[in-house]
Amino acid sequence: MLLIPCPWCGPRDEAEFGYGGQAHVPYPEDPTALTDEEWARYLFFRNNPKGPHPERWCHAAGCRRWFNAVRNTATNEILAVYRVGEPRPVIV
Amino acid sequence: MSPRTPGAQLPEHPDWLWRTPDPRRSYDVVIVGGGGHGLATAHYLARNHGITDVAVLERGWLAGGNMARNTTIIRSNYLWDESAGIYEHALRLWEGLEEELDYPLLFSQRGVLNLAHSLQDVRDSVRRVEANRLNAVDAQWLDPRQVKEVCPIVNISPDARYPVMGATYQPRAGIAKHDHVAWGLARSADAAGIDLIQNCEVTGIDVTGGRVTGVRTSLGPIAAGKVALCAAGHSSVLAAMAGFELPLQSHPLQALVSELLEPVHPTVVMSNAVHVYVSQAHKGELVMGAGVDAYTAYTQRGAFHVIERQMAAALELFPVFARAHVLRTWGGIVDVTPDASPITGLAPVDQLYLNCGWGTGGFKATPGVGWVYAHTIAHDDPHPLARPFCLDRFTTGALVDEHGAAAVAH
Amino acid sequence: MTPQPFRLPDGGRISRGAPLAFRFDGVAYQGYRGDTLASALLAAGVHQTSTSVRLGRPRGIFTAGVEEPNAIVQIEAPFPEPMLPATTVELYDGLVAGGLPGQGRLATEPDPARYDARYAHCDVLVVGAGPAGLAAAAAAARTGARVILADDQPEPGGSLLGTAEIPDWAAETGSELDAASEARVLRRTMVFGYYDDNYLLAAERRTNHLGSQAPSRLSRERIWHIRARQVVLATGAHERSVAFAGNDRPGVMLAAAARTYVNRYAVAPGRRAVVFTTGDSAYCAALDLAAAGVDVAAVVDARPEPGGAAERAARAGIEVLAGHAVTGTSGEPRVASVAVRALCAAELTGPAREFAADLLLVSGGWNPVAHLFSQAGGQLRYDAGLGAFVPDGCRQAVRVAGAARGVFDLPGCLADGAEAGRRAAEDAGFTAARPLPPTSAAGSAERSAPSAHLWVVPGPDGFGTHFVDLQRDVTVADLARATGAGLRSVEHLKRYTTAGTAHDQGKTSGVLTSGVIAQLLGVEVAELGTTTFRPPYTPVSFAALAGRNRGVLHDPVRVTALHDWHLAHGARFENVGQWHRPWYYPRDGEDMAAAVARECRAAREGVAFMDASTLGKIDVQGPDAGDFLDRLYTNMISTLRVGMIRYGVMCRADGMVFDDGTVIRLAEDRFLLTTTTGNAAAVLDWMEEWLQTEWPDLRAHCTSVTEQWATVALVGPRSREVLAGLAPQLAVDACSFPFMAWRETAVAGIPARVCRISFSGELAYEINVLPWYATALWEALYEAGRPLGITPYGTETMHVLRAEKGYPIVGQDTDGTVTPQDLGMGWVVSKKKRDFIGKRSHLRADTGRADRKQLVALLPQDDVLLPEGAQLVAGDRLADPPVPMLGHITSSYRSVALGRTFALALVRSGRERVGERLYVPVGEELIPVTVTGPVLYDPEGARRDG
Amino acid sequence: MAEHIARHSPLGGFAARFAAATRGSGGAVRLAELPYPAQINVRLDPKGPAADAVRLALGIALPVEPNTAVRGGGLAALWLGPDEWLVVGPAGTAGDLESRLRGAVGAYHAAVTDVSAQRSTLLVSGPRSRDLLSHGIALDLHPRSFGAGRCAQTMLARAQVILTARDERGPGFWVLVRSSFAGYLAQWLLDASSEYTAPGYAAQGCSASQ
Ligand SMILES: Cc1cc2nc3c(=O)[nH]c(=O)nc-3n(C[C@H](O)[C@H](O)[C@H](O)COP(=O)(O)OP(=O)(O)OC[C@H]3O[C@@H](n4cnc5c(N)ncnc54)[C@H](O)[C@@H]3O)c2cc1C
Ligand SMILES: NC(=O)c1ccc[n+]([C@@H]2O[C@H](COP(=O)([O-])OP(=O)(O)OC[C@H]3O[C@@H](n4cnc5c(N)ncnc54)[C@H](O)[C@@H]3O)[C@@H](O)[C@H]2O)c1
Ligand SMILES: Cc1cc2nc3c(=O)[nH]c(=O)nc-3n(C[C@H](O)[C@H](O)[C@H](O)COP(=O)(O)O)c2cc1C
Ligand SMILES: [Zn+2]
Repeated sequence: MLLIPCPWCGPRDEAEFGYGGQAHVPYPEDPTALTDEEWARYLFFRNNPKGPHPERWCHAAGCRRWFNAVRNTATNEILAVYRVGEPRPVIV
Repeated sequence: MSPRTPGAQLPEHPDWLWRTPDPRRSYDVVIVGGGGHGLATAHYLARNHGITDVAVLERGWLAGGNMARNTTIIRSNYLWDESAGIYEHALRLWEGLEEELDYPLLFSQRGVLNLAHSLQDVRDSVRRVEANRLNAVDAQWLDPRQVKEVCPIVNISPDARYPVMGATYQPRAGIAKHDHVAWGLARSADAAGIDLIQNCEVTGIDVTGGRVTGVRTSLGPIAAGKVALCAAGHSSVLAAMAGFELPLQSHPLQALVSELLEPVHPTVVMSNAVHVYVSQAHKGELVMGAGVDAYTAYTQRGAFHVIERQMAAALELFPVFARAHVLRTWGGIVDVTPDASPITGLAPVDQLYLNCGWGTGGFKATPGVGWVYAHTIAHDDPHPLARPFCLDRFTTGALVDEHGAAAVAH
Repeated sequence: MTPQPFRLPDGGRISRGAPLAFRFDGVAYQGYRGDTLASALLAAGVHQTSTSVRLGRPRGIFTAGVEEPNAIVQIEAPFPEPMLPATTVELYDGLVAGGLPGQGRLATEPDPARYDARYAHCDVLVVGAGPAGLAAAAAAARTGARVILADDQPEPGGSLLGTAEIPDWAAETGSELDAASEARVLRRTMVFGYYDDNYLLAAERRTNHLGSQAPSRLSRERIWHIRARQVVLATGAHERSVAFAGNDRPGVMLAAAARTYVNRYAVAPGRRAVVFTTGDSAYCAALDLAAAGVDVAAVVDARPEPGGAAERAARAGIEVLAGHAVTGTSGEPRVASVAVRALCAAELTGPAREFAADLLLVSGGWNPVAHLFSQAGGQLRYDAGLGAFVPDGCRQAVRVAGAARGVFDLPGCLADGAEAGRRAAEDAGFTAARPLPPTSAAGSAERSAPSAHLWVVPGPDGFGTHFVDLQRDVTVADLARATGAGLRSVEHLKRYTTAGTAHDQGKTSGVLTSGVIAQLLGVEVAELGTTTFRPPYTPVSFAALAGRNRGVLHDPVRVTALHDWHLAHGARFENVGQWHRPWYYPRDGEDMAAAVARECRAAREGVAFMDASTLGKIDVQGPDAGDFLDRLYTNMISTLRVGMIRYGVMCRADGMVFDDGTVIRLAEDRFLLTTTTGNAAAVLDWMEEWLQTEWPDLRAHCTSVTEQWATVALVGPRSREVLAGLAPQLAVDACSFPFMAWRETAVAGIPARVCRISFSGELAYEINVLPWYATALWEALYEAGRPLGITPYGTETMHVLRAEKGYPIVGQDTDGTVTPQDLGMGWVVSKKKRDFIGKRSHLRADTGRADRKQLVALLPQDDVLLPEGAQLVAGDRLADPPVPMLGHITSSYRSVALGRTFALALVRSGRERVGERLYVPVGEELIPVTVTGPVLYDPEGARRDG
Repeated sequence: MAEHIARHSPLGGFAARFAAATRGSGGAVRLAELPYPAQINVRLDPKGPAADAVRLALGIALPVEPNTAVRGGGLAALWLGPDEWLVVGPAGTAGDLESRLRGAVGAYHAAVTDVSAQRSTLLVSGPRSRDLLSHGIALDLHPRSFGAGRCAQTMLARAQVILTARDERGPGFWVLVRSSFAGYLAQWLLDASSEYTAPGYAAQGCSASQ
């Protein structure tokens, strides 16, 4: 049970959160302008790194806010959390 | 002196399994990943295609990934024709595999029940049964009373929170002993002259002019005419080495066993709605699994609340399990695709081949995958059964969506 | 009742005033409160508890704790429980148990006990209440930190409980912690899992030791979910054995265990003992046994030069054989004699000596209990000096203290524990203000000699009875066979031989196995490592993990405000998501078909009503609400006029139908949407996700109001009459209150929002009121409609009514692979909007195909009721498999209105096939069906206005 | 408007069992429903003018510190999210409260929604109330971290709840739960409270930990 620091509520149990996958995948400005390949990438292809991964979470059973976290997928260590719209922190 | 318990032991493994060779500088075919799929591919490359200048590179101990961790359910009662095609092919191979490998695989066709708990479950189940029959996959719809006949300990009380409204039943489905399967395939590949190289992690894939030329490993570079990926949960990591991405997410999937118990559970029961699946292995332990942990991870372990939920679900279905004990829990890393169907075929790089995305359900496919993938590698052309499972489908939209109606995908 | 021939006349931590009767393998015995089943059996002279799983060899009590590999028992009464180590079963009156040769047995009756769970938080969690743990907990608690001390024993003291003199401070420290307001001592509580972010799981045995006296309202076991800022693991060490011939006979016992039986339980585990050791600690056992009157024939010490301890033993008159090893045992079934030879550089030399003995104590060294540390992600390191794996680094906030870290002397453990506790508290932000407690129990100045690391004693003939894993019956010969098969990894050896996979998970055998394998392969133990430590540390019952999430509490049952009425009126219920919804309302003697036919008839010919409160409802407010909804729905929402309602469909980005419902415009900047029952939460989440992550600039807010409104659908040609009677202020004629309009008014005096929506094709209304008044409204409708035969109806009738009109149900007629166009609802997909979610996917090659599956209706020949889910094929004869399938039936009913059966189906190129004949395989038959357009009832829509 | 119409609260049927559990525990825990409080969901930008307008209209500020509640003038404003609050008032005042709030925010972008019936309110108090809730709430309820003035949205067993610490002395909480889950939660609490109503507990020599 991870302890995930919601940027508003502070640390809460993983069970209160929804997972939203890779962060910073904007909805395309004009989907019709995309090729089928580009659209397929938007729909189905998400990074799946072993290591630090910027990803989205929603504090679903709490404040219902979406936010971003950088988590090391090899250790589950959460290296940073930041609010939507804030830049991705540099992790050394 | 009390009598010995029947069943609490397994047949012996053979006296000889495989060599521990040093890697050579070059092979015709390098298979990355020494799990069930990699080993079956090696076995069928040799057996069906006479290709033996092959190395299987395994980062850890042979078949120590998902092959060592799965709940061993084998069935072929998938909804879509494409899936039924490849899984039924595998099931037919299972039916002859003990003989083919001359190894006791404890392949036990004890049947699999997929329980339905809502009216929609019932519709979906009947749909799958009817599709299976037309695809020559043995399948039946059972009412709750018949479910009870197959598995007397299932709670079919209408007062249950999610009562059992019936089940699909595939009598030819069942379980096999995972390690025996892997080792049988490994022994056969080794005997054919294929090098099984352990503690050899692939750390890079060399691509020149759009064509793969070899791999770099923790034991040094190895040249290869063809490279076949079989890395299950780590497929994305390997694809990244070759410069492309896959529509995969790697999640922990947990399983557990109880202590050894006298036989109580004669079949395999899976339930999508209350989310648990259980069988009793040959030694007597109950083997159970649940759903994937929600987030991606490469940790080979998951969170405990998933297990707690699973236990609550198990007791709804099997009240007699109350005082059984969880002996050991563990996790594997499964690579899940958007449509819950595998990806197998050609990669975007020449002479590189893809077999991944089997997610939570690839053990049952092991011999089928080996057969089909070896063909794909040997002919540089996807086997007909593999064609629907190409990477392209995510672009065209021709998905093989097994989420909706296929019950839990194990 | 049998006497207790091996009970010592005095001493021990048992209550001699509280005798307890129990039965084992059919024989009646007596023990005392404070005994374990194992100690009580030993007191009665019972060593052998069962036979082994594979070889059927007699096996006896081997340890005094959780690490027990042999004495696994089946509890029969008060309630069957499989596979418990007799060494961990606290004795209670009326216990009935038996030895197990391998497989346990489950009860056939439901378990009457309760189980529960608790969450707890602390600054410092200390696991283990031995000297190290007690010192750690006390040091931490004295800083004011919140401390939890968990130990699996009934009382604190740890391994000290097994020694002759237990310092008072053990109990005192326990009481001090009990009394401290911020500390909690959890007794009988096993910490069994250590997960990410210092989340630990523990199982507390609360009433089991009370047997049939256990109060039924208390949970029998409790799972603690502990989130600790800092953790101190003071879990001690397990003694291990040595592989020699016949090391599995009853009467062979770990040395510290024998010592524990003498001191803690006042039981002599035998009359005459030989002690075989590789280190100093077994001498304490030898001396304690001797002091208790056991004849100690010899101490066989593998070390050529044992230290001061040996001198002390010799002074006490015990023969010490330095540089010797035990080479075998004999006796049937119990040890009767022990063979000993000199051992020099791993070779046996010199003549064999035989000692008559009924007890052989073994000490092959100590394995720090590093299980939890390893589970936490900690690394283990092989310490060649200790001959064991010890904790190294860990990412989590954890410290290890005492024997668990390889500190094996008492003063060392106390100091180590106190230091770990203090530093843990400091790291949690507290200051160690008060001085540390004086470390008691002065260490002896005795010259100690380092332990030897002896894994296998050779011979005499082969290694077939040199056991490493007693429970899985794995011998050195088995390991040799596995290495001979080519295996190199401990993981493979484990799986080839099954060593370490039994109930005890190799607690006493794991390191020994690694040591033997290393020797077989000629590699270092360090290089070989261990197999993986996995939760749980000791087995946990399924029921405890399920806690109170069982039966009605398994998953919340959601009900509407009208639930009691439905119950009182005989409704049969259907599970829809977590909701219980009325399915149909059978009257006396009616079956489902009859009830549904009656309900349908009422809706089509008179008036009927249904509780539709479970529909999801979302209030969307803000100047950009219309724009926002335009992006979510496939059709245009922003053009809807205030006072009006529109049906809408949402797709996922992949273009497949996700949900449908109505949108009503409450005000210029305010909409109220409904969603399907099952998707309410998913739709709200979906909307929030887009708003928050993609379009934060849109000024719109969503609020769930699902339970704010009870919704009653009033349906049928005579519904207007009923409504008019109850809503005198409402102009109900079709002109004033047209289809897809809504009005606010009072219905039966209750403020209500009435919508003219129809999901049946009939004149219909949806009346929304606060749920507090739902029953009043419902009863008023029932009363007012009675002269017209108003009939409550359930979900089944609702499904029939809508299917007759060809209205699809998301989740029944769709399965995540269906576009709105496939459903024949191209009209709901806007061509004007630049974009909406899913639009781009409708342009993909596959979604544009003409031969996709499309929703159509089927008219079966001969009025057959087709099974839902049945498949469709082309010819009137089945081809050889695989038979090409054209689609499947999604809905199928007998229709009163149509006077026949019909079905909806998704059929390949379905719309082109209208008029075609297809076939449905049902059992051995092929039922012919005719494909038609999906709207079978009132295709002109004439009935909508009544 | 509908005063003469019979009202039913979702937990009305549990009153007797709550009372019995309260009695049975000898006052260790107290369970009761608080029926029909007015509840208005408010969403606005806390930095914008609407927030000021609400403060003036209510006489209390909407708290900006996460997971806190502000009380005054018979009202409580609970923080639900960075732009979301639940304003709770006495039973029967929902209409008035809603129009006050709507009037206050006027033309500013804000959402004001009456949700009085959306959730039911349970009182869980008494010296063991913290223990009782800790069977199902993962939050740290220790007064150091969840004292007066705190509120949180979280899970209680398998239901989502809004939890508020009461201001009064002595431990006590309000638990707000979606009305459709109220019956489940009531059953759960009654089941869990059996631990605190069991006779002869200490005398049996069980460990003191509850
Ligand atoms: C808990 C659990 C339960 C399951 N239950 C079932 C079930 O009941 N039925 C069923 O059909 N399926 C089940 N599965 C799924 C099934 O186990 C997998 O789909 C299948 O094993 C995957 O194929 P594999 O055997 O080749 O994978 P693996 O055994 O995981 O093989 C992949 C190998 O690649 C190696 N590797 C990775 N990266 C590298 C690298 N860089 N260099 C070298 N080697 C590398 C890995 O170490 C690993 O050994 C389950 C899975 C889990 C985890
Ligand atoms: N070679 C030797 O002479 C030798 C070897 C080992 C230990 N010892 C002696 O043993 C003592 C060691 O003290 P210590 O405090 O380190 O250990 P300990 O063995 O005295 O105490 C450990 C306690 O932790 C409990 N425990 C272990 N795992 C647990 C878990 N997961 N959950 C709950 N409880 C758990 C055990 O039941 C035990 O009560 C010292 O007195 C030392 O001298 C001596
Ligand atoms: C079908 C099956 C049965 C198993 N039975 C046992 C068992 O009886 N005892 C045991 O200790 N482990 C058993 N295991 C679990 C393995 O010990 C081990 O946990 C698993 O292979 C994962 O490896 P790891 O825990 O070493 O990472 C079983 C695993 C599987 C897949
Ligand atoms: Zn939050």
